[in-house]
Amino acid sequence: MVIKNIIRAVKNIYFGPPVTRMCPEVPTRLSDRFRGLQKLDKSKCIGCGICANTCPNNAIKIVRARVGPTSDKMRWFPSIDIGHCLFCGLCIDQCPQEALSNTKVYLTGIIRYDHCDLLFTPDMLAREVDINAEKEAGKEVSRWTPQ
Amino acid sequence: MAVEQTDYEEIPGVTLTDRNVISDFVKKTKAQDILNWGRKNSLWFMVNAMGCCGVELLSTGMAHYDTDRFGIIPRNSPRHADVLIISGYVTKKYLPALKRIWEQMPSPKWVIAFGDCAISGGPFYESYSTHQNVDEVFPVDVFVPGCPPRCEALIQGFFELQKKIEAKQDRGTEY
Amino acid sequence: MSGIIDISNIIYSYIPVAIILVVAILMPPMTMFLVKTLSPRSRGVSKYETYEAGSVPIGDARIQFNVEYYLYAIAFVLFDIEVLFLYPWAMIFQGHGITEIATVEMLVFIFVVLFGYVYLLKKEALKWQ
Amino acid sequence: MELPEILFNPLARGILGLCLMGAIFLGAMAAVWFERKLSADIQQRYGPMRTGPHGLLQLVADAIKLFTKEDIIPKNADRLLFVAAPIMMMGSVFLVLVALPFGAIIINGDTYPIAATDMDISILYIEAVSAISIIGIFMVAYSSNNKYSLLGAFRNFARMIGYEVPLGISIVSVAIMAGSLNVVEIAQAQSPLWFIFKQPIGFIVFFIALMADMGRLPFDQNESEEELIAGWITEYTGMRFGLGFFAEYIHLILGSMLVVLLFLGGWNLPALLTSNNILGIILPTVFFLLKVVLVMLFVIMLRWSVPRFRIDQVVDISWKKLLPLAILNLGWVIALGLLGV
Amino acid sequence: MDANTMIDSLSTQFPDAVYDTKVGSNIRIFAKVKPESVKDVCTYLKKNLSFGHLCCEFGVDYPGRNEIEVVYVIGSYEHSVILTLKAILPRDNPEIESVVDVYWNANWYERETYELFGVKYLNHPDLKPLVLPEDMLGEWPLRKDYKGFPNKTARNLV
Amino acid sequence: MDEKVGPSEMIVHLGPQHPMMPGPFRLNAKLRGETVVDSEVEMGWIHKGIEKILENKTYLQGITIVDRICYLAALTNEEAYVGCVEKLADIEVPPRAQYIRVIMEEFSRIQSHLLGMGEYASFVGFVSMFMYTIRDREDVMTLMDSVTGARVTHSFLRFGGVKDDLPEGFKDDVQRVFVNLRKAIDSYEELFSSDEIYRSRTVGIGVLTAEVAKDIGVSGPPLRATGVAFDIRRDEPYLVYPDLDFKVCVQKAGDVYARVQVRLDEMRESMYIIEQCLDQIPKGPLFPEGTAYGRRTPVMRVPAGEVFHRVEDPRGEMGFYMVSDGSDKPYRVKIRGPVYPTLQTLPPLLKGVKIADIVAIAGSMDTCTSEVDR
Repeated sequence: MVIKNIIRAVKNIYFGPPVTRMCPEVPTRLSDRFRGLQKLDKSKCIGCGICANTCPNNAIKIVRARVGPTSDKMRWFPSIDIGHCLFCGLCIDQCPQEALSNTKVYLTGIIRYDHCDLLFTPDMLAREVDINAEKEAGKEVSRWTPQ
Repeated sequence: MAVEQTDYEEIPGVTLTDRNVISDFVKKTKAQDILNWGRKNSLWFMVNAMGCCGVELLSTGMAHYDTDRFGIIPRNSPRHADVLIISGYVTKKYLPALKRIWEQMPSPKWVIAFGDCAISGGPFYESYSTHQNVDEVFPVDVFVPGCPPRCEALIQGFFELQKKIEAKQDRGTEY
Repeated sequence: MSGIIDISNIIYSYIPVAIILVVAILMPPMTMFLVKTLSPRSRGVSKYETYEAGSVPIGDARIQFNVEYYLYAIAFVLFDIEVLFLYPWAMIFQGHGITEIATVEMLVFIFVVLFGYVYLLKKEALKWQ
Repeated sequence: MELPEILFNPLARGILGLCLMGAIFLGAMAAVWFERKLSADIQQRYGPMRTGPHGLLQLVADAIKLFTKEDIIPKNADRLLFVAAPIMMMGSVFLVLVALPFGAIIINGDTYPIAATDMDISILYIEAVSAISIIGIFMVAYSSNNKYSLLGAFRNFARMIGYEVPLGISIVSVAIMAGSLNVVEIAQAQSPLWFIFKQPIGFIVFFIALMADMGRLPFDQNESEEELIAGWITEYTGMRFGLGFFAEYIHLILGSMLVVLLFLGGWNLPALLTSNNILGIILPTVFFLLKVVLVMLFVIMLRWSVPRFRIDQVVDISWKKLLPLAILNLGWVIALGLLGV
Repeated sequence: MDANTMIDSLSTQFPDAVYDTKVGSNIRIFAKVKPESVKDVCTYLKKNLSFGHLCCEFGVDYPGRNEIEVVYVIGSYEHSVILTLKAILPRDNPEIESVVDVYWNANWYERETYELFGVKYLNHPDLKPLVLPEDMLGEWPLRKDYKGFPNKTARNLV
Repeated sequence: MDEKVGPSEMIVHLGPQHPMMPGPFRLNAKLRGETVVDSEVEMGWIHKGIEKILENKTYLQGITIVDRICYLAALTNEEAYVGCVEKLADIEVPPRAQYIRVIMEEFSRIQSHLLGMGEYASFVGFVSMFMYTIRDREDVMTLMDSVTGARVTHSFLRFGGVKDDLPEGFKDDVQRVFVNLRKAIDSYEELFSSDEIYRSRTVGIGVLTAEVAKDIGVSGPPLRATGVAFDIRRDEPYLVYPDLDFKVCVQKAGDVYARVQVRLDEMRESMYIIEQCLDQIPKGPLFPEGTAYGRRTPVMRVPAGEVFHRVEDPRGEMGFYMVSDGSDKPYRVKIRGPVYPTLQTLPPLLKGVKIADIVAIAGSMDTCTSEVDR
């Protein structure tokens, strides 16, 4: 009956507290296995290219980048096009050195106004360049891809 | 921008006011801030679930994420909508329909590319059937990567769009 | 006592109606004029075409109506007029000393109407197509 | 204490009517906000929160946005009708508003309703002008040359045709009982006992028919979003859509007021409460508006807690259930009249 | 009735049309059929062996052998045996009898095989493209020698 | 469908952008007044050529692609695909992995049914119901998220096992969610069976008879609602389903109401299965011991052969036909989706119904356009 439905609705007002997650302010509790933006450990990476080969979407390319933020030595590291990345975790599973790992970054760091900004260089993956600060600073940092 | 401007058809009795004195005045003064405040707080998006991301799009409007908090509500007709969310692969068959829908939306209007498929084609970027590089066809304002992105990411995408509108940097308006 | 306007002069009670009518008629065009001057315009090939869920519509929407609609509308008009006849009767039903006669008259009237109603029901003329 | 003479001037009443018009606009905005919040509560969400405290300014933002949206008139549309339709709808609701009292002031036992005008036959007038809005809806739909709109318009027509008759008969029953066609007098006639207790069947018939007239959820077939996109208003953009939308909500408020006036006793209070002049000025109106809000609450709750009928079921209910019930109620009222109750 | 008797019954009924029969396990049997008699075989399967459920129908392209196989995977609602029926067609002019009259849902499968492989179905009620736009007809994208694939026009930043 | 229209008839396109389904799909309906005279389904608006893409991916990469065939049943798609490869390469899955797979697939069935049911309720105008079912679905999604690490596209199964073990305290979480879910499902059932408006919209509408359904090749809940007890989990068991106790939910009527009722019952059955699994689940490795298969899957060369493997999807029979030529990529993969035939029932069912029933019937089929188009 219609009345029954109304009673249910009234019950919901009083006994059903809102279940909404207050998204932007209160960050959602993510599971430990959540697959967000990858993190690169430059000291472990040997530049073997297994991740690039295993990527189902060809989103990874091995490029030359500085070994550390202060060092001038260059080595081969993966760079990821987040606009292509499926976040499937295959590259992380297949990495023989466990140089790549999951993080829980999936919001402010990687939402962009421009498609070209979605390329994540090894420095950005290794968090040597702070993603948020880099974003505020402008395009120059983000486009910096040492080849 | 991406929509061809040359094919624009003049309808009798309709005058273009984009070079109007009044709108120029509005643009230059504080009035624009008020308008932008109204616009950014009532972004009605169009229901257009197109793939995996479409399911997350549905969930976003529901109780757990509740976009209504920001005044963002779904509308079915493009005539009432402000935001087109491309939430999936655009195939060669679907592109004309999507273009029609986009053109039939009244300005000011914005596009959010939600998910990898909309940004780059996602896992289907080399398919014989999908249309690549959607951002060359639609003036995309915000790219939300993920496959599919979580619902929070869409809300964050709307946030970024609001910031863009507030700063008068948005692309989809064609004032 | 509820008289706020002298009802005996019938014009008086319709002057506010006229004022509101003028405003109500003027308001939408004024609003739309303001909107026209303030709003931006977009460009698009199919902007002014009819919306049909993204498809190109086949044929015109202004089709010939079903004949059933007309039958239906006629039935409605008949009943509505019958209802209209009830209003003056309702006014004099009480307090004029003719309550019994009015009742009988009205019962006859309602019976006639009911007869037509049952006939329509039997004919299934009230079934929406 | 007497009211100043100027308030009885028809022109002054007209200006009062304009004020009421503004008030009803605010009321409609409040109603939309109220509906969004209430539906959110029912669905265990928050509803508008960010625009102003608890989203109170949400509707202002919406109005600003709609105001500066582009106005598109489709190529195949009938331009004249397309432009004229909002006038029809707005005109209809405002003409209804003229005759409806928004409350009353009781001074020294005399009742002065807060209304723009006072007519002998106001209930007949209300029924007549409120039907115009249906023509407005039909004009909207037919002019936009959209198939979804056309289907919505047909449904709207079918619904109107079905429900106008029971609505009329139940109003007649009320008129018989009150012995008047004046809304104010009908409201006054319920002084000791509300009509809902005297003719409960009549109330049910009237309420259902009015719900159908307002197009609220079990009966919102003309807009049914899932199959007809947005029904009759599919092609309307920006402020044109806004006008139609506002007209619907104003209709909702006016309908709730009509329910309160005809069946729920209007502003009538025990004489004890209104004997004081100050209380008499405030209380009846507050009481009346409170009842209106409660009726609206019920209507809105109903919308968010029931599914929608199919259009042929709606028509069936009207002709096969409501019409006999309405006639039964008429018989009941006549019987009461014969007994002199 | 188990898998062996089914396959025996089929090959005795159609000694000429059905060949290369094989029993994979007790729920999987395989057979090949001449293209011209596929409809008769299907009718027999449905009527007598209660193979009433066409799981799917599709093509496989073998450019090396210059053949296109049309594969019918036919199951049943009564028993759990699945028959894989294959018809081998020439690659340059693949034509086969439609089985829409026998299996209702073959309609879309055949339309799809037609637009993706170019297999022409005779006596099909409505043979037109199903999933691709009309102007892509004739490209036969699922054939192995399809030129438009992989499409490298997509912008990949890496 | 004939394009010619008679007097007072018109052709209306419902779609591709239409709230009727989560996915573009077009129904061309020829209407006479409100009544559907004839209708036709047009597909392919999101055809993405997965079958061709799979031919160009290695077996391992294919897992991520099959996830995206149907966004509501990603795990059962993976199961069908991985099962094919396991049959071809003759891999034995250890029992613990099998149990985890069953648990996750049943969760996937629950969330799919919850979404399907709620969406369907919103099609008959019951918007709040949609909110309630999605609210309960979010709890299930959180559970799945805690195991697989993603909400929709899981990439969870691997050849020979699963990627991760169940997390600590998973059983308690499941029990806590199930207490609420049981209550919620009971209240849905009560609501569906007691609401008169709802009943008048569903009982006797869109009746699909068993003969027609079998002829069209329907499977899953729409078929079981007609009284045919056809369930791959029982008829052609895979994983550990033979060891589990469950019944095939069947309704007789075959109308819209029965289809929703079947889904409600199936959710209860799924919960029962999950509880059994959690009780019975043995300790042990996640991957076959003594082989190279593991979380770091080796580059696989699958022996040549052909195999057809089918599983019970939330929507019916999901089958993969895989042809391997011995290389590291499949030679040809055919995906047999359950909705593909189900959608073909629409034109015959829709003849003579009202427009409002179109969405009710189409919604009750719980179709997934993405899977039809592939």
